[in-house]
Amino acid sequence: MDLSYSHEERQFREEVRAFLSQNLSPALADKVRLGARLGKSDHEAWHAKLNARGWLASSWPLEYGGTGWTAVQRQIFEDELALAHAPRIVPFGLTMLGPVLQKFGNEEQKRRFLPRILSGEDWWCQGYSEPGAGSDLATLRTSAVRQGRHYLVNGQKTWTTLGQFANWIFCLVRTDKDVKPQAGISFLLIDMTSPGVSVRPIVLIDGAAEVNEVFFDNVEVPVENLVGEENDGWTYAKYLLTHERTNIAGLGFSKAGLANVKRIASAEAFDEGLLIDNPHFAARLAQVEIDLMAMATTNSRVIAKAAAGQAPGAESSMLKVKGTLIRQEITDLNRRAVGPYAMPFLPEAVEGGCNEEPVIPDYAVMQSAQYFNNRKLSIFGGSNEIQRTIICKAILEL
Amino acid sequence: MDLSYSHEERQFREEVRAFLSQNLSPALADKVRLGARLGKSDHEAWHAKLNARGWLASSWPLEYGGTGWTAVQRQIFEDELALAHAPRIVPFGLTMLGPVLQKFGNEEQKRRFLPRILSGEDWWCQGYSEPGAGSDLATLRTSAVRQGRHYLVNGQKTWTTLGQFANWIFCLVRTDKDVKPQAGISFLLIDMTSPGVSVRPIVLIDGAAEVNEVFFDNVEVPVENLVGEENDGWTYAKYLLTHERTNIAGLGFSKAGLANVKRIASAEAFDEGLLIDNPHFAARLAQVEIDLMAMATTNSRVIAKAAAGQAPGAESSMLKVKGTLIRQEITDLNRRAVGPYAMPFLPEAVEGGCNEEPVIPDYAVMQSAQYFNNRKLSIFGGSNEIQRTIICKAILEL
Amino acid sequence: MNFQLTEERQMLKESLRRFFAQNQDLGLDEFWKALAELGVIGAMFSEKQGGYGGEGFDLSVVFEELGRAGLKAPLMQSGVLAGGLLTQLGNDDQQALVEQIIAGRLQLAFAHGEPRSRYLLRHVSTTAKNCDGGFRLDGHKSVVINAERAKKLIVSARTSGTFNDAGGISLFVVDKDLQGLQVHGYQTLDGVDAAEVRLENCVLPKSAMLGQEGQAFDAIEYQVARATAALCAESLGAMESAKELTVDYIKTRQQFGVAIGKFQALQHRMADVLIEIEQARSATINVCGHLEAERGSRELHVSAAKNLIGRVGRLVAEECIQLHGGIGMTQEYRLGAVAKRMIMIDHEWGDSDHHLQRFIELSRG
Amino acid sequence: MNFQLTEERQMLKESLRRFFAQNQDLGLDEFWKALAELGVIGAMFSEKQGGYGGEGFDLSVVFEELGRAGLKAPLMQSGVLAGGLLTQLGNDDQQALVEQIIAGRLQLAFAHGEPRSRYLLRHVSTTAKNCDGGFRLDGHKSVVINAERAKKLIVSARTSGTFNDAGGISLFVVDKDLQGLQVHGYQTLDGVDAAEVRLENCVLPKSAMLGQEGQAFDAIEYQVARATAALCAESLGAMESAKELTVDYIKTRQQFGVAIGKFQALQHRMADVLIEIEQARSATINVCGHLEAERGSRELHVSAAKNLIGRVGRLVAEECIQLHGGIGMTQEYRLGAVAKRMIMIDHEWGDSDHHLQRFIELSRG
Repeated sequence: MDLSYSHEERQFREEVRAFLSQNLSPALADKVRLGARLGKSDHEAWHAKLNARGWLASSWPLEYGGTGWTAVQRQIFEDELALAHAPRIVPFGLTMLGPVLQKFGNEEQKRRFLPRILSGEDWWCQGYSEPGAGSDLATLRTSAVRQGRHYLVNGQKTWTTLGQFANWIFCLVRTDKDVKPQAGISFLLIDMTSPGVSVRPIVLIDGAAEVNEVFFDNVEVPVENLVGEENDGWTYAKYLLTHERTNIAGLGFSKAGLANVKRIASAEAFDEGLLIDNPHFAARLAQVEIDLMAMATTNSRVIAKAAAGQAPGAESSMLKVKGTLIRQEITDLNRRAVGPYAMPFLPEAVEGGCNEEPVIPDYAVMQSAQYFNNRKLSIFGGSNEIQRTIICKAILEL
Repeated sequence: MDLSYSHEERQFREEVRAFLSQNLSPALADKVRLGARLGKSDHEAWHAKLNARGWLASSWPLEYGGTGWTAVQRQIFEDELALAHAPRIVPFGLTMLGPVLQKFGNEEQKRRFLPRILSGEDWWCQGYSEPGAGSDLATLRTSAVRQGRHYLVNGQKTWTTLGQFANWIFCLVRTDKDVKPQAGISFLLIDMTSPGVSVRPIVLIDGAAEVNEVFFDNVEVPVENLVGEENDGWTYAKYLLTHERTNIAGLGFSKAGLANVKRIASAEAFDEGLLIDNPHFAARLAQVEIDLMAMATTNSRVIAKAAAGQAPGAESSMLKVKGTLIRQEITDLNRRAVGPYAMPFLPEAVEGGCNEEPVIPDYAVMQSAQYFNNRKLSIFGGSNEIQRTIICKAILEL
Repeated sequence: MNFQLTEERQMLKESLRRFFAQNQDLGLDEFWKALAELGVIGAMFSEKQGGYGGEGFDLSVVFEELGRAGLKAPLMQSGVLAGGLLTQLGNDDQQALVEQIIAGRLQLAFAHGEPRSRYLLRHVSTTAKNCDGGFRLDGHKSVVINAERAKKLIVSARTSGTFNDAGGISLFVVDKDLQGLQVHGYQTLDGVDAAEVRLENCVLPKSAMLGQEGQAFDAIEYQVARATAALCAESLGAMESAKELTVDYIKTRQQFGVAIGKFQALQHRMADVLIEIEQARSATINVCGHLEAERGSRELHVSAAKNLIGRVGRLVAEECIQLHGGIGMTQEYRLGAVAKRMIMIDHEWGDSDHHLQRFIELSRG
Repeated sequence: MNFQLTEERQMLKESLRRFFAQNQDLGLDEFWKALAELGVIGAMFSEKQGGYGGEGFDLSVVFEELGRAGLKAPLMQSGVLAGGLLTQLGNDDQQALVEQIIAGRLQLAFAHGEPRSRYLLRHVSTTAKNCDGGFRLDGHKSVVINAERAKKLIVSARTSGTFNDAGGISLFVVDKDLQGLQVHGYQTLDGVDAAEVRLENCVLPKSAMLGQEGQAFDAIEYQVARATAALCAESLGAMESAKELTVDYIKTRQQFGVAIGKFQALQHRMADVLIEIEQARSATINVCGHLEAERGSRELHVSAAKNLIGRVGRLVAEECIQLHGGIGMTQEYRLGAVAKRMIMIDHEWGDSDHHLQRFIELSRG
């Protein structure tokens, strides 16, 4: 056993830190740290900087313009970005579609789509969930009917994250209704500028417009946009879900969040001292820090196994559950830390441009919104209940 | 609304307190407080004192030698006994069989059995559970086959609490195998001195021999020991289970337990001060005290409803779950409070007779044993899982 | 013991439930008027004070229904906090304002908390210094609910002592248009109007003082106790709403061909939610029933109840959102409003951590 | 990073698992002999010390298997605590005892805790006073594990300072038959031999001192860190056992016609148990991997791990008993032994509360 990074890994970490100090502007990092909602241009500018350094596609092989990094390097990279409060890399093109195309796409598709993901020309979003069909694909209803050189697509997708910024969507569609539910599904790439595609934002509980409904009304999709074989889409979708989950625990985000709690609790007054010195608050903080220290090692163990060629199966589910619980506990601590200032909701105060003296401390304005927004962590991407069921079946064989 | 006891109720409480100060010996109260295991004679002597005062059968009507008390009076009585560390009243004859006989027994049975419960001549135990049949009566297998003026009983009961002291057992037995599982069950009274009855102790995790297996090997039971109608036993059993659950929350035990934690934490050193002044321990203590304050009111609300003639249905289940969780949390606090002295296990040190200087503080010697023993609270008498299911069905209609 | 509502309160409860259900979309001003007409504002005050209620269980009936309906009303500020302080400490002129409140003609706000006071009631740094026979106020009051709509504020300020003393705190009735008083308004996450109030060189006549100089702490603590009881009831109403929505939802939402309410793991979690809501109801009864007890007992129940409500509110909000899944995360769906209200209530007059520590201190006597 | 055991440790682990499974009923003396023959005692010490291990992961491999098998061995006392102190501080004569330990010919005990010390290592009231060129010891040492079987005790006593100082603590190697030394033996709830040790007027020669006068605290803290790492591993092994027993049980036990392991509410609780055991494994790895780090980092990991192990141990013990139902409450069934061990481990060298507070203090540096 050896719990420390190798010399090369530590060097790599220094490289990442140097890159961040030169390329991540304090203004952008502040926005992320304070929980501001980023605009499309914020994301695009950050992606462009990473791409210029060749670091945007951290999980792609070199031949497609990726980094060729080991799993440990990717974890270091993700940790450092999160700790520096860099914007998260928007994953739909880079860590979801990219690997699917690389494995199952044809040459033409790879040539056509992969470079445009890196360049930022295409912004992808994900079309899996439908109203009434979350984890249960049996009820997937968006249909694609082959008509000559086109599929005619009708139906609706929902919870499409950042779909308002996207020009392409990868979708699971039903191409055969007469077979077992999972057998008749195909994986289709749809240009969102096609006639018949419309996007409607869903405002979330914290006022954020980050997810959307996407409607398809007689949309014609060229057959060359089919990935792999017709009716084999579920295979590709599963690959996408189980592949690339090294960061499923959200370790970097939790570390950054915890650092933020400490920063806030060291600024907040408590009676005649500071909140950080209050034994009850300190106990809450220490408890989650201890959990996080252990989870970091659990995460490394899973990565090490993956690096040794063992696919992390249900272990991803364990990391997902524990990781989201820890992240949510941290957002709860942040809301507690700011006291009565958890009530005001002032997103405009941290979205830049405001030169006035802040009405309330800038670190406080988004804490309750973030607390509510992060409830999604245990719901989207396979709810924690689904993950527990996977654990029971796969590991405990119950 | 009025949260306080009436003048009469307060007077009654004074009466109970006066009785306790005169009749409960400090030596016996100490044994209970310190968690010593009581012998048969301890119980019998205490029952006799209560019976002499007419207070043994607190839930029986006056005509059978009971008290005729209101539900509120019974709660006051139970609270005061627990707070004074009186031995608990052994419930099998008094609060389980008694009410069943009073409602469903024939005159001869009432005349024969009820007075002997009060006098202590008979010690009853309960024969419901069987190996492999806990909450699920479909698998109840102990059989009673009618042969002239006798039933021939064969089978096995288990988890029979204090069965080692009992001379009578009330049993659920299968009298008809060819009908729906619950329809073929009868309620039978069995003299444990009959040939073919044997009792084997089950030692529990804390070393206590309080539950038993009871075996029936061709035991002849006179037909006049059948309660009510043959094959109607499930009706009586349910009555027994839903009746007389005012004390299901164990409120008095929790109050006494909490007082005990405070006493111990005020005696235990912590660094240069006392444990009770340690903010982390104080927080644990306060948390459970706050929960208990609320549960006491929940308990009173259920009693008030019952007094107004509304049968407490699934509300008993809520009290059972929350009540046992609180009691268990308190035993956990007690074990924490004594620090490293939670390790020694010295039952003989508190079971009386030892005149030496105690090897370790007397309040410590049974804390871990009690912690483990009290795990049973959420298992026996309808596990907390069963109670949650009842709540879902009866109240939430899920 | 008796846990039945009086007939009057039962009737009030039922009429409020009907009215709130049918009038979800009233604007704040219309709603305030309607509350006056229904006599709801009067229910916050005793007969002697010109109302017909004013006890803990009057507050709880009204606020539980407000919480259940997810409605915002400045009732807490005008009817309980500021209104309560006026009745408790006011001279004749000041008492006269209460009639206007009950009639729905006057709204007030209570400006007490400060940027560094967190939840400590005695922590007042705003100063009131003698000047020319009156007082000059300077300071910053934070998260003052209803400040913009209020015509007058009741402001606490220190006439003596240091920032952490219970003694030396005084109250002033301040017109909103007073020179030197600045109000920076905003909304809270759950859509309530609040503001930062800054006082700079605000000069007041002596008559603006409410009660005795430097003696306001006890009254503040008492009125905050009443407000806390009302908040507990409001949160309880919100919990009941969240529970009903969730039970309805999991009965109808299908997954893998069955209603998700049939999944045992979800059922058992819902059972725990139900058990804890019953605890919250008991805690609310306890605090409402002890508002007129002696200070030690009253405040012990205040902190016990607010701690428990804070914990249970979090559990209910989180579990109900989780059991709903995605739909529970949307602004549009009714659950969000009550869930946010439960969490925001944790931040009014002390969160569960604050009241746990306060309970410990009070227990030591 | 590398989370693989070395080949040697992997082999040791496997051979221990086999041996322990086949030798559940050995008496303590036979078992101790067998451990020596298997070379297990030697695995507690480095090559320089006459063994062939001694690192954190050597301890964890052995203690995880002991915990899994639910076996008691005085290995912790002789092999880690007392043995470790001898190697760290001993003069040549004292070091020579280690060889006897490794050979299985000598058992020791470490008498450190006191009735009022709770879990604070620096809290020593037992005194060692100079007398006639030697020392006179007076005091009371509590819950001294293996005191009856040990031939010698290592006793901590204060040669200067007050009861709460880290400085001024000295160690002594004391023969059990020393005049004035009384041992009141008993068993712990999980069946381990322990005792209260009273020292009254115990006179020792100067040569009995282990290490420098008044300087023993650092060595004690370091050896307790090693013991804590071993305890974490032992608890982890016990957890794995409890989990396996429970999964097997709920797969076979039928209720209402199906295996109870098919009930979703139980499944999800079992999933949470599994997740937390993985956390416990990680915490154990963390502490074992930092035993040789600088003091601040080492002790931070000690307290983090012991806190987490204490919490998870309680969860696993309680959930596994609950999921078993009645059978889980019986003495006879194997679960009880491992469940009791998990809870008792919480009381050795600091429970989860103690280590949470210690973690907070250490974090502040």
